[in-house]
Amino acid sequence: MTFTFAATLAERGFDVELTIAEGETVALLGPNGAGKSTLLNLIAGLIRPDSGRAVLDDRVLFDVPADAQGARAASNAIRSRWMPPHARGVSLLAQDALLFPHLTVLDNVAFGPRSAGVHRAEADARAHGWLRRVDAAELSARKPGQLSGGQGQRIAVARALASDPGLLLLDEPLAALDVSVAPAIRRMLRDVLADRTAVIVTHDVLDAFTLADRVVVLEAGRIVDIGPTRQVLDRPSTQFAAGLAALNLLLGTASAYGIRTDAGSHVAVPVGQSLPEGARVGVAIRPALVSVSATEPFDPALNILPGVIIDLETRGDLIRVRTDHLAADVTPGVVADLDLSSGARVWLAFRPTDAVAYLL
Amino acid sequence: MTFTFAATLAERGFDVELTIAEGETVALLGPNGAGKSTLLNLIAGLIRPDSGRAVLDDRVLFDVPADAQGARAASNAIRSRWMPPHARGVSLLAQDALLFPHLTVLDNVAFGPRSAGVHRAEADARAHGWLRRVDAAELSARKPGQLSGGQGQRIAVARALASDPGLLLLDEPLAALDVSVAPAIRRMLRDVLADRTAVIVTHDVLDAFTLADRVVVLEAGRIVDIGPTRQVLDRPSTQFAAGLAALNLLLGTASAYGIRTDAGSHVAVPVGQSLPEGARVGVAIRPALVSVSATEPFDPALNILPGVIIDLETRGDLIRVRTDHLAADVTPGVVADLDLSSGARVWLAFRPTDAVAYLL
Amino acid sequence: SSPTAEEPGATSASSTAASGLEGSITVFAAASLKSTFTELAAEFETANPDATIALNFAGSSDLVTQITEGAPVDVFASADEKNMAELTDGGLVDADAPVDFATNVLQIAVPPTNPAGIATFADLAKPEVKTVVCAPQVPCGSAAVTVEQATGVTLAPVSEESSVTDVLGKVTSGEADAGLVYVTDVIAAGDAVTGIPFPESSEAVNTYPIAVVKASKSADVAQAFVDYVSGDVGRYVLESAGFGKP
Amino acid sequence: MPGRRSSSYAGIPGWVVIVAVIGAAFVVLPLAAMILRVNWAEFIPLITSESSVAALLLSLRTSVAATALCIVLGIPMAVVLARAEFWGQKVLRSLVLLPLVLPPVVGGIALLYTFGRRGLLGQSFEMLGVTIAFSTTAVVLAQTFVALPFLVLSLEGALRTVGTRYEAVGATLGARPTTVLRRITMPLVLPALISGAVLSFARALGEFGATLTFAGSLQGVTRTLPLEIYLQRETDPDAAVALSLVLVIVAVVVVGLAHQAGEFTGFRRGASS
Amino acid sequence: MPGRRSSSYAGIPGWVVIVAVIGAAFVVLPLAAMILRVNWAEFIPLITSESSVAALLLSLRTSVAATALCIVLGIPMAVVLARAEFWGQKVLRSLVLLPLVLPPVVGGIALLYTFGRRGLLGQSFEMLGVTIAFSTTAVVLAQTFVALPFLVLSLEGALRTVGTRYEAVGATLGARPTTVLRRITMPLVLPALISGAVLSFARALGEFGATLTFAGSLQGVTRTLPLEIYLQRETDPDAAVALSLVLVIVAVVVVGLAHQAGEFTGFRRGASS
Ligand SMILES: Nc1ncnc2c1ncn2[C@@H]1O[C@H](COP(=O)(O)OP(=O)(O)OP(=O)(O)O)[C@@H](O)[C@H]1O
Ligand SMILES: Nc1ncnc2c1ncn2[C@@H]1O[C@H](COP(=O)(O)OP(=O)(O)OP(=O)(O)O)[C@@H](O)[C@H]1O
Ligand SMILES: [Mg+2]
Ligand SMILES: [Mg+2]
Repeated sequence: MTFTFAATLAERGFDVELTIAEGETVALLGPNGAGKSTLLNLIAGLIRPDSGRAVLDDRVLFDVPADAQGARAASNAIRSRWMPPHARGVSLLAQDALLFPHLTVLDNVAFGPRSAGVHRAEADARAHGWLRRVDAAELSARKPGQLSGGQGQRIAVARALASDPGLLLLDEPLAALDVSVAPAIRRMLRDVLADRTAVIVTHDVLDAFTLADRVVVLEAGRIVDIGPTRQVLDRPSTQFAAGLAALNLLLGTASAYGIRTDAGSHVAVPVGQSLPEGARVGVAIRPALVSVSATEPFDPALNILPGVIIDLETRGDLIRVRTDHLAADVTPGVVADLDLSSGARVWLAFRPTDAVAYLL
Repeated sequence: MTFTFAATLAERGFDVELTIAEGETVALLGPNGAGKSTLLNLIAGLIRPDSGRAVLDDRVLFDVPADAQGARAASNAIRSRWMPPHARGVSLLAQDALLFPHLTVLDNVAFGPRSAGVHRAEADARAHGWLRRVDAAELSARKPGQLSGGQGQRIAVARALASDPGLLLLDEPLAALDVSVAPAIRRMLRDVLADRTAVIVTHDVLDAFTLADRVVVLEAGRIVDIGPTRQVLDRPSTQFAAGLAALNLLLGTASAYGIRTDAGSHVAVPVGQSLPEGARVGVAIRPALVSVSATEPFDPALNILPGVIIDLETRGDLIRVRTDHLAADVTPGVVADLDLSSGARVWLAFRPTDAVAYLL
Repeated sequence: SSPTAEEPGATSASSTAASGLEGSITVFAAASLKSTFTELAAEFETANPDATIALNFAGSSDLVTQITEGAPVDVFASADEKNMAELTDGGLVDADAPVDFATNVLQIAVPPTNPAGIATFADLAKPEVKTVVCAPQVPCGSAAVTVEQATGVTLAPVSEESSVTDVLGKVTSGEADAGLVYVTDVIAAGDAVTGIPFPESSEAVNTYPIAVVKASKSADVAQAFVDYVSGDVGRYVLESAGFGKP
Repeated sequence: MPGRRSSSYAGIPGWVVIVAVIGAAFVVLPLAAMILRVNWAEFIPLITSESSVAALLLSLRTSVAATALCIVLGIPMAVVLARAEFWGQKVLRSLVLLPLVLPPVVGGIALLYTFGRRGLLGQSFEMLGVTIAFSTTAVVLAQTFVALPFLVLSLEGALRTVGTRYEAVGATLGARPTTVLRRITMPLVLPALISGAVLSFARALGEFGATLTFAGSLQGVTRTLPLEIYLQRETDPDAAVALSLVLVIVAVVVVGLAHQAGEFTGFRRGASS
Repeated sequence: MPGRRSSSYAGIPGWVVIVAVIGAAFVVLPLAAMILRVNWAEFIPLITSESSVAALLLSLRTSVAATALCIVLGIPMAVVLARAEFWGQKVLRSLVLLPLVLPPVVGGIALLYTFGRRGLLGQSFEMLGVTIAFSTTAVVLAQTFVALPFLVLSLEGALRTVGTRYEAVGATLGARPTTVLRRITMPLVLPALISGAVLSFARALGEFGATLTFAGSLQGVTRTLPLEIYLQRETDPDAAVALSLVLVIVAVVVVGLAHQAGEFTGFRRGASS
């Protein structure tokens, strides 16, 4: 199931081109309002693009020439094609669970198979199987109105999977799940998605790592980064991707002695790394490898940058100190010793060898 | 605003008693279907308990004697009291955003103030302020139908806060938010909740650490753990809480030589820790401090437990190896060297000094 | 509709104007009297400038119900004696007050083309003829029954309508081949139907009584109107609409 | 999701209850006044008379048939009006209201002009040997004509209110439009469909003017209960009122049963969704 | 949330369109047949005659008043029926349907029994010096009586369909029941309220039997257009049909305007929620 897609939607500033190989799972990342749901809805056929074309295998899902709207009025020369949602072989798990309120949980899950013409008994059996896989077998006789938020989300996942589509679209499938079931369902999804063409929207980098072969980062309706999961997340090219991967990212230009960041600082990079002078580069550093001090340390072996603390965030037994440039994970002891608090000026230091520099 | 609450609801197997001090923020944790939303809805007055009583400051929110339903028919001697939702001074951000579809974003947020009798201009000004704080000022003229999932969620947060309630109930307020805004909104919530009585439902331990003074863990409609955030999460008494805190938890009984786990193994605990023999104890170990080997290591200084791998999960540059008992964070190198995969039998080891043992 | 009516109207106007009638009355009249009474009322008002007449038309039995339930009414003109009798029995009208002011007889109405070739009353009983009559409960229906009994012809109507208008509607639309209605209805329908008189119709003459209602607050005007309708002008206008002498 | 469990939330302002009571009184008092006037001694013989029973049975038969016809024609009309977008849609929607505003008698005349022997379509029917006028079919047609708008309008409103969200989900699960209609759309608007059908049935049951004009009035064939009542009134208004009581009782029973059936499906929209 | 943006999803099966066209034809053809028979030469003088104009104006005035009364009484009734739970609710809901099933003439009699000079309440009114029957007030009451069920039932259905989720949210934000009703419930069911009002208006405009019986037929006071048409038919059925056309046109225009206004609020439920 190779899938190629290109579409624009002016109203939402959306303009994306994308190809997905057979059996590949793509994670779609991006800030709120980036256009992730829009992309899935376009593929599923729930909204029409202003222009664009999508082909799944050999079947044209839609083909709307750029000037079709004008042309349609003028002549029939340029025809736009449109395959209705039910014929696309695309299943969408939407951001809202939207379980059919009048059907039981079992009937909700069996809906897809039955619509495909599977007999009742067989469809129910399949539905039962899926319910077991999302750990919700005991809910099968309930109506959706009697479920908790997370239970409903699980049923919705089962329902989307049960329809056994050629292309599976999942919009934040694990959003409402608790820590005790999320790993099991993530595992189940990994098995299911292994040899399936799928697009999964998520805000959780763990999903991207576990489930996706490739990552697409969307911002303001456009693709800003795309590539194999590890590469995009280990060598992020946007602050958003860096944030997802919980990395500090410094953007800058390669100079003779290292890197000149956009903020104007000089940063030394690991020896041995050679970057063509003048090239755009990114430098990634893990917060755990950044140290904080109240006064400017004097150590020529370190990269030292000033910063203003925005926020202290408790994370288990470490505290993340966020500044305007870098974040650092330090122990509560350090915070207490240095008397760190929001607004304080501090110095952040890291070893050149702990940073990874790369071309953008 | 001291708040005391006790209620039962047989249909959902719900039976909870809870007291919240003035200005305190309580994080409500628990698996899907544990009864978290039920608790909030009971407090807000959207569902009626079978029996129970809740008092906010001096105002009785409800008071339903256990036999009120039978008694109501028989006589009027036992009266149940019921304050309607709008009079309670309690604001609920529900798990569904449920923005009023016919009002603009601004009017949605201004709804609370206006209902409280604030004049239009003033209410709009306040709404604008809240919209700015959730980073959604530019959306103010839109209708909810034109928002993305995360944008809607942010507006819902703003709307709940704008009504300036005596008791604030938030059901997964940060669920649909992306990594680029979540920290800012969490920060904003921390400021807002600082001196406010509030209950916040979350699946994210970070929210509990950042926002809550105290944590309540609910399972199957009952409180299974309650206490200051650090204590509950550093010394978890349930697997659920341990999972949240990303800790391994072994439950067992203190013996003369250490601890006998419920699974039957012996575990040595840090020297100096004395636990009364026969007492129920928990032992918490961080996954990063657990090592994995393919053959049984011989080192009397270590606690060594056998395990079967359930799952390998990539997390940034570590891999979490989950077994039936313990989880361990190891480097990809280790995984490759030992050729670890699901179903393999392995040995897990940790130093007694890395474990924390405590009375339950 | 008849300009010649003005001459007798004028004489009567001069005679009544002297009496200086003053006040407004409400006249309840059977729906079949609509055009005649509208005309008569207008002329009465011309003749008596200080008198005004409000007209209320409906089926006679409707009007009786309304009067029984206390409708403000001064004059009641019924399409049959039975309904008037209900008011006299109920004491709403003095027993000797009603005056018969017109009569009406049945006629066969057929579509202008007369597709069934009707010529006599007996033709109506032919099985292939679709005949419509009034139900026996209403005056035109009881008249039809009377005629049937007198002639020994038994009709098998396709429908027993509840009013003449409905019978006429079936005939004008061509739905029925023939219907039994009043002469006045045939005349009022103009070209839409052709009337076929039949001698047996004299067996069932329908009489229209009119009376002042007891509760009338302008009894003098009311009585004047009753006299006017049953007088020369009334007679003339009614006769031009096809009504017979009482 | 508060609504899901908010079955106990129902904040009704006090003044609303007061006005509602006044409104209910306005409808119920005339009924009470009617009942007070019934001469019960005459009541039983009256309603068990041959003509009354025949009229009642005819009324029930034809009203049920008309309701069925309304459902068959009305559901597609409502779906098209609510879901499709086409030129002239608004005009069409207004036109569908017509039978409501047309005095029933005029509606009957219009039907005569259409299906009558010399009507627009009637002439063709006549050639096929089908005569509609003066038959029970005509009664059903007349009742359907006046009752159809009720079903169409209440269903269309409900279709617009539920929106297309669930239908869209169904389509992405591979359900063809017909399946979506049958398994999602219709169950979702079932309460509205039932009230629409009830409205239609009630209107058909009470239909009088159009039937009289279009179908005539012959005992056992076209004389429905309202026509019988009208005739009764000519001789005895109080008897007519008493007979109307039968109509009222029939309506209340049927309506009650329909709503019972609606709730028996075990699905109450208010509580879920 | 696919529905939110699924304005382009509307899968209508082909057969549905075909049946819908048949249904539409069933309603529209009689109208066409009517128009074909209109004698246009007589039309203008007919409709501009003094009595026709008086009747039309009276009809408009009273129908508007009746619709307003329906809204005032009907909204609370619908809210109580949809939201409250009380003993006898089902019976009450069936009773509200009554005016629909009662032949209008009988309805008129029932109103006379209630508000007539010798009626249940009429006697008390009489003592206060208020006479209702045979006045324009009576026309409005008769129209309200027959039109009220339409508003109540279509609104009640919509209220049940939207559920109480948003109302509950409103309450937790501190809005009193009246505020919730005004700012949340009513805007949410606005489309249904408009169609209910339109239905009521149409029914009031076409009302004939109850008016004739209860209010009488006095030109300029109680003789509405349908009564005028009824009287016309006594003498000239074709003129009656022509006059009905005026009624139809008025109805179509008003209905069109109402739906326009409904859409002008800029809020279309189907697309959002
Ligand atoms: N019906 C609509 N009309 C106009 N604009 C819309 C509509 N729905 C969404 N938008 C806008 O389109 C953009 C993309 O929205 P989309 O729902 O695709 O975002 P998303 O990436 O899914 O975000 P989230 O992570 O919050 O779900 C947003 O700016 C949103 O405000
Ligand atoms: N309307 C209802 N009728 C009956 N049972 C219900 C109803 N709503 C929820 N329940 C059940 O009550 C229990 C508690 O539900 P609740 O929504 O409070 O869970 P929760 O802790 O909020 O879960 P989640 O994290 O999934 O939101 C669940 O087992 C659920 O299935
Ligand atoms: Mg989205
Ligand atoms: Mg919940």
